[in-house]
Amino acid sequence: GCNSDASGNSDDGNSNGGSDDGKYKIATVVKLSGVAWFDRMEEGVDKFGEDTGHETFQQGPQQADAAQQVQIIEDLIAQQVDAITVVPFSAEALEPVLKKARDAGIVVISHEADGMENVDFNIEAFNNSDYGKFLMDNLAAAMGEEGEYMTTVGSLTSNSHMEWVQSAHQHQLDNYPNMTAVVTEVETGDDLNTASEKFRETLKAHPDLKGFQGSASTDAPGAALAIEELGLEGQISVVGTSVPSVSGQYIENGSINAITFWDPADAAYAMNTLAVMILDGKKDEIQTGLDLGIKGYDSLTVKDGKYIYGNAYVKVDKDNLDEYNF
Amino acid sequence: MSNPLHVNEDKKQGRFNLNKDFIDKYGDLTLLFFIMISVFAIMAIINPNVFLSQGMMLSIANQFPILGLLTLAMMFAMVSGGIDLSVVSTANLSAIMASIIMVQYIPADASAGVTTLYILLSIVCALLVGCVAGLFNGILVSVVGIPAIIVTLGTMQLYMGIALVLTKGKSIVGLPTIVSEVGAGTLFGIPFPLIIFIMFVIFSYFVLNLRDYGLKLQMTGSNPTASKFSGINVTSITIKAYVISGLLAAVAGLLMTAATNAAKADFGTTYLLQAILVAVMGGVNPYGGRGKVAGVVMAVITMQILSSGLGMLQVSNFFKDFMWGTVLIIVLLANLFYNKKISKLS
Amino acid sequence: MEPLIEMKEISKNFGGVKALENVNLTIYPGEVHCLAGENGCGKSTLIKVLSGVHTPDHGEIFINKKRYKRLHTQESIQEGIQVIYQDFSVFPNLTVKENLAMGYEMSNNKKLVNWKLFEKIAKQALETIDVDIDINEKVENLSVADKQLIAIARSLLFNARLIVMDEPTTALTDKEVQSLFNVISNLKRKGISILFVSHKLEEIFTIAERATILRNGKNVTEQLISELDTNQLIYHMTGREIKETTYESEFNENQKPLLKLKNFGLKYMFADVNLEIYPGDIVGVTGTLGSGRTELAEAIFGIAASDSGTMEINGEEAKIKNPRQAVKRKIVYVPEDRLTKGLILEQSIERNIIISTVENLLKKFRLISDNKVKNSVDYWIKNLGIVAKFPKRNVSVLSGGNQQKVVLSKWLASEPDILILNSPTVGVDIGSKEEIHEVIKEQARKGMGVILISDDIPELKQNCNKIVTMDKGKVISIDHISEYAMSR
Amino acid sequence: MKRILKTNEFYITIVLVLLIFYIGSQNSTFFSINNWFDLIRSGIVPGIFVIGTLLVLISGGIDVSFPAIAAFSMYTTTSIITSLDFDVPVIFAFVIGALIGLFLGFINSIFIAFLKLPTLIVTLGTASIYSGFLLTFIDDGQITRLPEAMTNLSKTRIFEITTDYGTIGIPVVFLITVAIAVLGWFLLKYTMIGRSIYALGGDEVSAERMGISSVKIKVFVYCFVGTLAGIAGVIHTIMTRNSNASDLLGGELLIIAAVVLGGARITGGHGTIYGSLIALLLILIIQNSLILLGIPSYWQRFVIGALILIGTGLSAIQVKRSLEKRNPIMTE
Ligand SMILES: Nc1ncnc2c1ncn2[C@@H]1O[C@H](COP(=O)(O)OP(=O)(O)OP(=O)(O)O)[C@@H](O)[C@H]1O
Ligand SMILES: Nc1ncnc2c1ncn2[C@@H]1O[C@H](COP(=O)(O)OP(=O)(O)OP(=O)(O)O)[C@@H](O)[C@H]1O
Ligand SMILES: [Mg+2]
Ligand SMILES: [Mg+2]
Repeated sequence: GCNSDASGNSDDGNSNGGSDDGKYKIATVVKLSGVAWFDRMEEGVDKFGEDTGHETFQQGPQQADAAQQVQIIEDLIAQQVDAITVVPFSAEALEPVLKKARDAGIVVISHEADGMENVDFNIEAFNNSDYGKFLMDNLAAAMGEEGEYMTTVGSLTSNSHMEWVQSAHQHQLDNYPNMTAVVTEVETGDDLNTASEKFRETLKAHPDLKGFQGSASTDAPGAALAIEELGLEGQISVVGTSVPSVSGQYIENGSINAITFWDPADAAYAMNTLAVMILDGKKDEIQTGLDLGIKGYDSLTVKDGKYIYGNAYVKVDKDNLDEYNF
Repeated sequence: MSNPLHVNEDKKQGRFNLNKDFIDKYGDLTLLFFIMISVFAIMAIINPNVFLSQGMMLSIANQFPILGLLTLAMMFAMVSGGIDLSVVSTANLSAIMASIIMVQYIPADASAGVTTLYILLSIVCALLVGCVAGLFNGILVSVVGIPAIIVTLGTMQLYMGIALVLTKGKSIVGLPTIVSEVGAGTLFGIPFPLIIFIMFVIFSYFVLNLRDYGLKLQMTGSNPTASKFSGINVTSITIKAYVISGLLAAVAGLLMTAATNAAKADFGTTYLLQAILVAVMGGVNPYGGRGKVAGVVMAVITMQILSSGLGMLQVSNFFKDFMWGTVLIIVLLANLFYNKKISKLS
Repeated sequence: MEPLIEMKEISKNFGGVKALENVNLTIYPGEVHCLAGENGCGKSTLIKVLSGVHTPDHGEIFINKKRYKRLHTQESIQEGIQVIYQDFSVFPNLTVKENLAMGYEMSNNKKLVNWKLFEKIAKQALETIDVDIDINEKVENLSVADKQLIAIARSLLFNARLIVMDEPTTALTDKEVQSLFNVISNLKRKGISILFVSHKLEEIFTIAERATILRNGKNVTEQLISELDTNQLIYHMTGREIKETTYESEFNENQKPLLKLKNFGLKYMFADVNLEIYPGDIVGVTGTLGSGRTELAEAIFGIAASDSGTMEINGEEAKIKNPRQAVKRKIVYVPEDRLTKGLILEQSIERNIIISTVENLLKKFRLISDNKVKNSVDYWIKNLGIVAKFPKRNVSVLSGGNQQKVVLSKWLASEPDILILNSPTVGVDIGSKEEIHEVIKEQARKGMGVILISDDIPELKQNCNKIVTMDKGKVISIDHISEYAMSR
Repeated sequence: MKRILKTNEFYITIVLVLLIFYIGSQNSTFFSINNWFDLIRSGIVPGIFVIGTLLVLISGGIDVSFPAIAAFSMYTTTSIITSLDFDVPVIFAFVIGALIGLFLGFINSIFIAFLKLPTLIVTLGTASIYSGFLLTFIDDGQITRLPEAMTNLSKTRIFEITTDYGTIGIPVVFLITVAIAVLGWFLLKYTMIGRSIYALGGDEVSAERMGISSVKIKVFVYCFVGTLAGIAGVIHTIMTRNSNASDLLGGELLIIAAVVLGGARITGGHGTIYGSLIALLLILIIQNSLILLGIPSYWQRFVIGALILIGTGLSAIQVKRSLEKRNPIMTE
């Protein structure tokens, strides 16, 4: 984790509250502290700070709790930050407080919250339904395009998770007639152990289960853990969004076929870049085709002047596992 | 009287005549007040131009009312000699009731007036749900005779369970915009949530310190048996305490909805332990019988200053936990030695 | 002969209360020594100092010449001192066999439990006082008497050098008392000393050889029982010649009773109680602990409502299901257990006084009127001579007597017709005891009906005009005081 | 014998049996071996927590800090061992974890036994101190590559059977839970310390008079619980094969509920290992059978809440009844 860094540079940081020296104070608020995904995101936040000299830092609740996220943002407004980039735990719950932030003249960029109201921009690493289809294609390939499968989400209130599994399911109905979804949208609460136990239960209820598609970074490894213990490697295909650090060991031993993800560090970097652009008054430059100079964010799509999509998803399997270190 | 016993008793007390009554009345409060001021001072010194800004004050004022109300709810249960672990569940359940009404029953083309009417209706329902939840707790505690901690542990699950079943775990959204506008609004520059909080602080103060009910409640909390032998209707007193607790929780729930413009079964789960912690800090006796509204108010403000201040220093939220726990233990020890002193005096 | 125990200059204070002041006690091997004195004179406290439960503020203890500034419970046990506590001190959640054997096995510092052995020990312990109780029953399901018997049996297990018995017979029947006395004489023959505490003079004269008498926390005298007669003993205990003053109701009996019980009963507890209380009556109720006196009183007051028979208040039938109804009907009750039932120790003197009348002390919006409260509190403090300089302080700082007066004023403030007192002078110093008696009589003269429950026969003889004797839940006699005096 | 009919253990067992047959009748896979293996598996860590909590409740206290202690020892142990550049046998992991737990438990006992502060409040405070300290000053991340020794242990299983879906077995760490359960049972039933804990919970004053040192016993109890929590933490890491500093937190209340359901009384002095474990099994079955029953998982809390209330309610009424019949003066 990088919290130590965050609190480290804080002392000199917050003393110059405003943006008088042309340097901005940009806060990134994440769903939850202390999970690999957002630790990686924090690396991006810090890197942006080092590269540009702006004061950037990341905060997040110690338990996944919307009310906590609201409080954190309340405090950030009070600290007169220049911009807030946020990954909402539950998008709707943040609308009022983010409205307050914008009324206070703070630039707000959100991520993983497609369709959010009170933001300058929401940026997705990709178009969620495309990503869902991509996941399904991978699962289908692994399953030989036939058999029973299940899908999970971190929480029923996470819009992007829902979009992925729903579009994946639709995609399967349209293109893979021999596959059937036995249960969908099983909630795992972003907890590895829960994911594992939910998978075991489903397997009991549906012994012919052949595929698993996870959404939270802990879902796929959870299933893989169970599969390995049951010695079912290769018989049940597992794909899902995750990070190499958590899933690596299972990719190696074959209990996970492939994980897909986007690099949260890049996403954070992109959000911060956008925030600075707006603060510098370059808002109108944010158009379809814009290149943020970040891999996967080099040709953005902008819908309704507000919703931005990159094409930043990567697929990791046995072959390219060693390319990633988070 | 001729009895030597009493003579030297008089001497003993005579010596502490002056400070005695003051200590009896305000001793613990002064301690708290001191702590509150020093925390404020520290934060102000560390970073005046941010911490002392109007924005920071507003943010603080916006945040502590919810926890404050939940703590008051906790206080009533604790004073009655029990505890209420179901406050947050109750809050969410009530909020969800209100939201369901607002989302499902308000006709799309409703005029502002009609909408307001529905909103009032939903608020009433929410408060009712809170009271019923409290009533159920109270009956299980004082009629069936299950220990309060177990009862409310169960109802905590039960109420959240009901909320989950009602919402299938999803959060209810799409509330009329007025709700969040009011929630974020101010009256004479005072944030709306704070106004509500002040209202119920006054309410609680009256109930606990001024009305005969409050006296009986505290007596019951100290020693239910003796209270029964003094002709107090312990059962109804206790039940009422939990109903009030439920009511205050419901209000907190409504404020949460106003702040988030949504209702969900597991909003604010982190508040539960905080509420107990703040209550104890505020001088509520965990064994029952004692509790001062003023103490609770100071404690919750202290904690909010601490938390917002630490946020300003960009420390991780985990460090806040650490600080909260530390402060609680410090207060416990302070009270301990303070009480030792008192008993020495007598 | 060398003394076994010597306690010298022992002093002990509890908050405001001086329980012991420079008390001396000497016990020789193989003697039955009686510790006598009125309620609250410090007997139990002295015993608890000897057993290491209380640390003396001052003084020293010699056991076989070995000097202790303070004893720890373990040391005391190791020195062969066993105590039968007044409150039995048993474990309700454990079985009889465990209650009996555990302490013994511990003193042999066993680390493991051998249940077979436990049973053997338990059985043998119960045999020594030949009673039979199911050793596998949990103690919480036993009667008071059985608990006391267990406390006794437990103490006999140890090869003790001194067994202290703090009012060991309060709950026992004559038969059980007899077998206890047999046990005592056996112990004596074995050279084991007994320290015997009791209020029952006949017991003292049957069993004890020497007596140390305390009054008000101080030594009065130490004498051979043979050199004492009843009156001297009472004189030493009370400091007064027992003046044969008796109380007579000044009301004539041909008016209707305040309270009338017909075949009044409560399942398992008491039955067929017929009793009439007239204005001016002070009716004494006595009997062993566990005779159902408390249950009767508590049934009248509605703590555990009676389930058979009828009750008439001022001629009209009444059902009282809870204390509140009782208080409404102007019946009030001073429980025997002042510290846990009579007072709310963690609350102020003031609050304890006004609690039952707070409804009358309100101003508008039902707010409590500080003035009215102050007036009422001041009135009662003055009227009953309660010594409480700071009414806002916890009632627990008061001495036993003043505490009891607080309980009284709580009820007198509600102007009752019927006042029931259960052992009101237990743990109360002589001065206050007198005053409390005076208050009671004064109220009766004003036309109140009083029921006075007590073990203390002299107390009853001096303050009651009728005396009811109960046994095993039945009223066995109701005597006018004059007859009662003769019948005993 | 009528004494047995009076106990909670009896009722809870009945309920359990009924529930088992109901679920089984709805979905026969419930009776399949691997379902039971899964139940056992999910009970390994909670099982240890339950034993510790039982001791605390019997002694008349309550402890909500054990998940924090577990998380603390778990994470610190793992990072210590990973930081060593040489391999150590897995036993070290348990020793270190246990020691850390012991230490944190001892801190609790300072406030509870020596300063006589209220147990619930103290452990609330220390809980947030422990987890706050861990996540702030040590690390808030997760260790996903466990040391060799630990990973290997997590792959060792007993009773391996190959069924139509995969070879199933029980993680070997289950034996630790069993051992601890047996130890706890023996401690409570056959040692003086164990009985002293009951005595203390039953009547502290009498216990002191009998020469039991309440301070010593309390220190023992809270240290014991801490140690168990430490071990449980290490087991959790091994089983999930990654060490997440913010795992486990928040599980305390359900554990306490299980123990009370099993017949322990919050007022102290009562409770048995058997009852607590049965009650835990009951809760686990409910948690793990909803999918089998085709009940959406959002019913789970409701069911568990209701169960707690009904279970404890019944026994509360029991107690009331027996109190009324208490020490009769007359025989009728
Ligand atoms: N723990 C205590 N705290 C405060 N006061 C106490 C305590 N124990 C005893 N006292 C007081 O000390 C005095 C002596 O009490 P003690 O029990 O020794 O009297 P006693 O001679 O045993 O009376 P009894 O014959 O009723 O048993 C009483 O006034 C009692 O109220
Ligand atoms: N089961 C019990 N275990 C321990 N103490 C008890 C028990 N039952 C009663 N006591 C105590 O003994 C006292 C007397 O018990 P009980 O009411 O049965 O007899 P009683 O006839 O009222 O005798 P007394 O009025 O002298 O107490 C009670 O007030 C209570 O303090
Ligand atoms: Mg005594
Ligand atoms: Mg009695």
